[in-house]
Amino acid sequence: MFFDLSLSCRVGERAIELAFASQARLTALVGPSGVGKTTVLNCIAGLRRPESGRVAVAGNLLFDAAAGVNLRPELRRAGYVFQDARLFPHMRVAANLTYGERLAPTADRWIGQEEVVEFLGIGHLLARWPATLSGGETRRVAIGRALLSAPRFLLLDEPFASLDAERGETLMKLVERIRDELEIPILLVSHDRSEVERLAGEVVMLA
Amino acid sequence: MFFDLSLSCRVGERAIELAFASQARLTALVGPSGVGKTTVLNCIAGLRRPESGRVAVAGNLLFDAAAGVNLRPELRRAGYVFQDARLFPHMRVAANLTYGERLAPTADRWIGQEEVVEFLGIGHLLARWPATLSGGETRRVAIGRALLSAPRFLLLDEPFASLDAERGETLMKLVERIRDELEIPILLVSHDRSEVERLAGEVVMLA
Amino acid sequence: MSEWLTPAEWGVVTLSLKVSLVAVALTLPVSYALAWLLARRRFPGRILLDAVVHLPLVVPPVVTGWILLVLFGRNGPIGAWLESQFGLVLVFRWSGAALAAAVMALPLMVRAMRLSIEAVDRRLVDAARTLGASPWRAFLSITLPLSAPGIAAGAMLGFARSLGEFGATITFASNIAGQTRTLPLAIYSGLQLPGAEVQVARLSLISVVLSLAALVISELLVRRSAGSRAHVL
Amino acid sequence: MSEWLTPAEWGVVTLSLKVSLVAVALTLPVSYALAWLLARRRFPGRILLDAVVHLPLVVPPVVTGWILLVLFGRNGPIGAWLESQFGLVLVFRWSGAALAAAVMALPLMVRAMRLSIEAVDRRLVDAARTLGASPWRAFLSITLPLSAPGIAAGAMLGFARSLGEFGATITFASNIAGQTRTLPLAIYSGLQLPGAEVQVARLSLISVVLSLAALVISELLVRRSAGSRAHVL
Amino acid sequence: ACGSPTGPAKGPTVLAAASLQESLEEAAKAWAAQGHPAPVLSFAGSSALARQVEQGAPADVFISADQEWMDYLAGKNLIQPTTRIDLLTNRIVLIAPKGAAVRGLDALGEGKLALADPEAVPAGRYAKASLESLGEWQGVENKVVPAENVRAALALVERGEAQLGIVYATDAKASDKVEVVREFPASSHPPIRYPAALLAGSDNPEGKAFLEFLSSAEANKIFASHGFGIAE
Ligand SMILES: Nc1ncnc2c1ncn2[C@@H]1O[C@H](COP(=O)(O)OP(=O)(O)OP(=O)(O)O)[C@@H](O)[C@H]1O
Ligand SMILES: Nc1ncnc2c1ncn2[C@@H]1O[C@H](COP(=O)(O)OP(=O)(O)OP(=O)(O)O)[C@@H](O)[C@H]1O
Ligand code: MOO
Ligand SMILES: [Mg+2]
Ligand SMILES: [Mg+2]
Repeated sequence: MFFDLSLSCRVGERAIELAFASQARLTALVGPSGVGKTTVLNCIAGLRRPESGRVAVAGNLLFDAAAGVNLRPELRRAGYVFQDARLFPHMRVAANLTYGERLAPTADRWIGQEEVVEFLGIGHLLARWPATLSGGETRRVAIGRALLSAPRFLLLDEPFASLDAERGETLMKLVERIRDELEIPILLVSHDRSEVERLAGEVVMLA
Repeated sequence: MFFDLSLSCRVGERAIELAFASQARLTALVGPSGVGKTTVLNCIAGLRRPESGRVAVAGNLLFDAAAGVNLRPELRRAGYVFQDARLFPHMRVAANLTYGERLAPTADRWIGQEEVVEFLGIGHLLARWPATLSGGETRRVAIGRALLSAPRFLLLDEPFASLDAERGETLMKLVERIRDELEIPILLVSHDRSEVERLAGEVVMLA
Repeated sequence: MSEWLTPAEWGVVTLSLKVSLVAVALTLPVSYALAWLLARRRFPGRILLDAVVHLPLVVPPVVTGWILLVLFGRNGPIGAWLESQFGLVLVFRWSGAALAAAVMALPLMVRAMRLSIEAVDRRLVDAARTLGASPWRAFLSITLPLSAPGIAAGAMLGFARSLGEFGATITFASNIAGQTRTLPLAIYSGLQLPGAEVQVARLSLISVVLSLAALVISELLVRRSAGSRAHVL
Repeated sequence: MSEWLTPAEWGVVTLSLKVSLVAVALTLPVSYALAWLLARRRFPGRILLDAVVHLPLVVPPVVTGWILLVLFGRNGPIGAWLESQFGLVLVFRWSGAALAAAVMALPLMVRAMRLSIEAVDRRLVDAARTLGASPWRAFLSITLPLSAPGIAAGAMLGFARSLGEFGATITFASNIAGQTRTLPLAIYSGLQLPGAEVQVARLSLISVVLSLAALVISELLVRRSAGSRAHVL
Repeated sequence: ACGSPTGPAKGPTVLAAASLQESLEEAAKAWAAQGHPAPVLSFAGSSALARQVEQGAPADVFISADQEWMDYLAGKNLIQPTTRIDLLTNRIVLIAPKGAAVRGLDALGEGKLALADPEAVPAGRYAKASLESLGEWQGVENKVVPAENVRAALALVERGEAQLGIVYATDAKASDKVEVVREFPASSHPPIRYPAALLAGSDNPEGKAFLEFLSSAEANKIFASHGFGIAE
């Protein structure tokens, strides 16, 4: 079981309920805008505490309301690409990329800086401040930062939005490789049907 | 001529050069990430001054370096949907929507609040603070705010990103209507090939 | 409250409040304008202006009071002009005490406001402009409200500083009961007399209570607009 | 510079600098911690803490000095303890002047820092946490550097305030040449001498020049990290 | 305590009323010229100094501008009573800016009378007492502008912000921008005397020696040159 979760969560007036256990390494989470997809990712990453339920990823129990388990975010080791990129504005691109890498145990790293930089085509941006990046450049750096933190699983919130077709294709290939060769479980939020069809072994509908 | 521009502009080390005259009411501006699409929109909206060139939209001269013409942004009447939504954080959704509307001459308005709210499905969000909106909700409010400012032309920077298929479809129909019935010129930045093919009468490639 | 205070104390308290409130009200627009200039404009002499704004902080209050006396006294250039033009005399009047308090509060207010203005995202101002707002309107509807935390903090700091102002006031406006004897001046008088500790303690306590009240009010005001304060994509 | 100043003036300047720099250095971590508590935590007594922090601003400096004397004097509870434990005497020493300046600078520093901490986007801290940073590390690498404008502004305000501090210093640490006679006290002494206007003006000018220098340095420091200051999607 | 300025080789620490600054610094110089260690002088208002003594400030000699603060310390056994002497005397005078037209209280009109704060500062209290005993207080009471200290009152007259002022004769003498227009009879107010004493906590023998020097002929000459009277 790669993702095994059941959780309920209130935001404002909306009650979000979701339970699924996914056998597929890459699971897509889909649903209309505002239905609660980002909220679910936040719950899995440990940034929001569900009212009740249980979250396990790749056999690791991250949260269990009944058992009183609630791992702190830094111990969950999620590679979270936020819908809003959240680059650190006071660090250059290079420092943003290595932020998580330097905090991760060397043994856990499964991808190197050079490879990430090449795949994402951000070599010329390393000395830049985030404020000077274009929308797509920002997104790519955010993806790189998450991959380099040696995560045990990935949470991708619309990672391909605002990337051009070519760049999107390269990235999708990278995601496929991560899924297949590295066996890293991935939860992908996407609105693009073709993307979901191509990548996802299982599709979870939130409504 | 709906869009008639030739401009050159330096950002950082990159020099952006673009000249086109478009007969189509909806022109798509495409090109890889970081090539300068957003920069071009900023030049047209008057938020950035090109080094040289000329910008005319729907017969109105907005900028002419040689003639010393440089209309201020508030006089250009662009309906600009920013790549980053830029909602005003200290105003509720309703106030964000009416911000431009209240500044526009009544005679110029071509769409009403109710219609916009219905089309975008944001009626339940009117009393909310922007900080509580989801990614797609934020985007929709930003679109509504631009439409309601009674613009003479639209600049849409990836407006459909992070919208679900159904919502995207509704919006695309709205854009088609604006294009055809209201004859408002539209410049659309998009990475989605099908979107571009469906909507654009002309495609300008920036490289 | 008037039962707990002697009439003299009551007079001192109302005078102090009047002086401090007028000082803050006077300084608020001036210091906001200065804060905006320092935050948003680059012009020759900017650092000099910044330094001048800081002066009342660096120079001992008594010297500030003395400079005010030289400038705004009836024989001073500004003071003589004010008197001949408007019949306005500041020395030895409560208005002079308010001027002294305002000058001393200025640097604190400017700095707080400047920090908040610098934190306002200019891209929001750009957005307002494309929506049809003139620079002035964009300022009023975007920059000004978004820098509200700095305005509140500045007003609070300025009010507290005004309530506590002593040296410039006694030097410029003197220590006249009912006219310029604010709380700190009354406290000073008490401190000069052996055995007046109880009186000094009472007056100090009143100062503390007043500033506590101001603090609670300013916190409530800020909290009322808290929904708007969070960050947005 | 030493050519333009008399040896006595030179002594006053170096003492003032020592006192102010030590005061700011002492207060910096304390006020940042207070600012962080007030900005980020909700706890019972928070407004009370806020009020206590503002006290040195509201209460006249002479009273603050007097309270320091009662607490940190050789007969005071803290002063007696410091002396018996560490042989540390503050009254009549430059260290006492530094303590007085630090206390007076505290509220200004806390407010500036608090404004900047409140302006830090918490979502960035969240992002750091998912990347493996402990709360402490996320604080050090995100909140702390992003609140640098407030730290710089606070340090500048605190330094200026320390340079100008008079009332608490003369009351608590006294007015001893070479030990506690900082610039404002020297100016005060000068004001006691009729005909010493030139001397007072010279000393005041020195204060102004020192704070101008501090201002330029702080502006340069802030500008050096300006690339990082802009807003990001 | 270690490093305290009360070691045997150190000069005594002297707390003195701010108005004594000029003359006492001169006296200290003369004393040091005789081969004594230079005293450490601290000048502030008498009230602040007395409170510092009360809180255990490590000092040897206290010279107050009035009797009250000395009495206060005496009442707390903080001075050595046998060493208490009246060191200096002073007079109060009415001053006006040099050459000004207004030269008497009856001519004050809408003008102001600058005093050191009559509720707080000794010089002001003497002035008020004098005017009261002369029956002139009521006429000027609401024209009084109380200043922080006597020098600030002097400055108000120098600047012409106040048309008249009452200050010590020593202050009037030191300023060349004002002139004395009237002297108040010594009988109209309590005697103006500056008491001095060794503090109870003093363990520096130089303190006693300095105090004795201040009554010497040499010191008297210095004080007299600044306009002080010498107390018998
Ligand atoms: N503080 C809040 N108060 C009220 N409602 C909130 C708050 N925060 C979030 N919501 C609502 O919770 C719902 C779920 O938000 P979430 O961001 O998880 O949506 P999403 O599925 O990721 O949407 P999108 O595809 O648009 O990003 C939205 O309707 C949002 O408006
Ligand atoms: N201040 C700056 N300094 C240096 N380079 C900059 C600066 N601002 C923008 N750029 C660069 O200018 C180029 C154009 O940016 P722009 O935002 O117009 O790209 P875009 O075509 O909109 O890209 P995207 O599709 O990713 O949004 C980018 O390469 C960007 O990195
Ligand atoms: O020297 Mo005093 O204490 O100002 O009269
Ligand atoms: Mg979302
Ligand atoms: Mg772009």
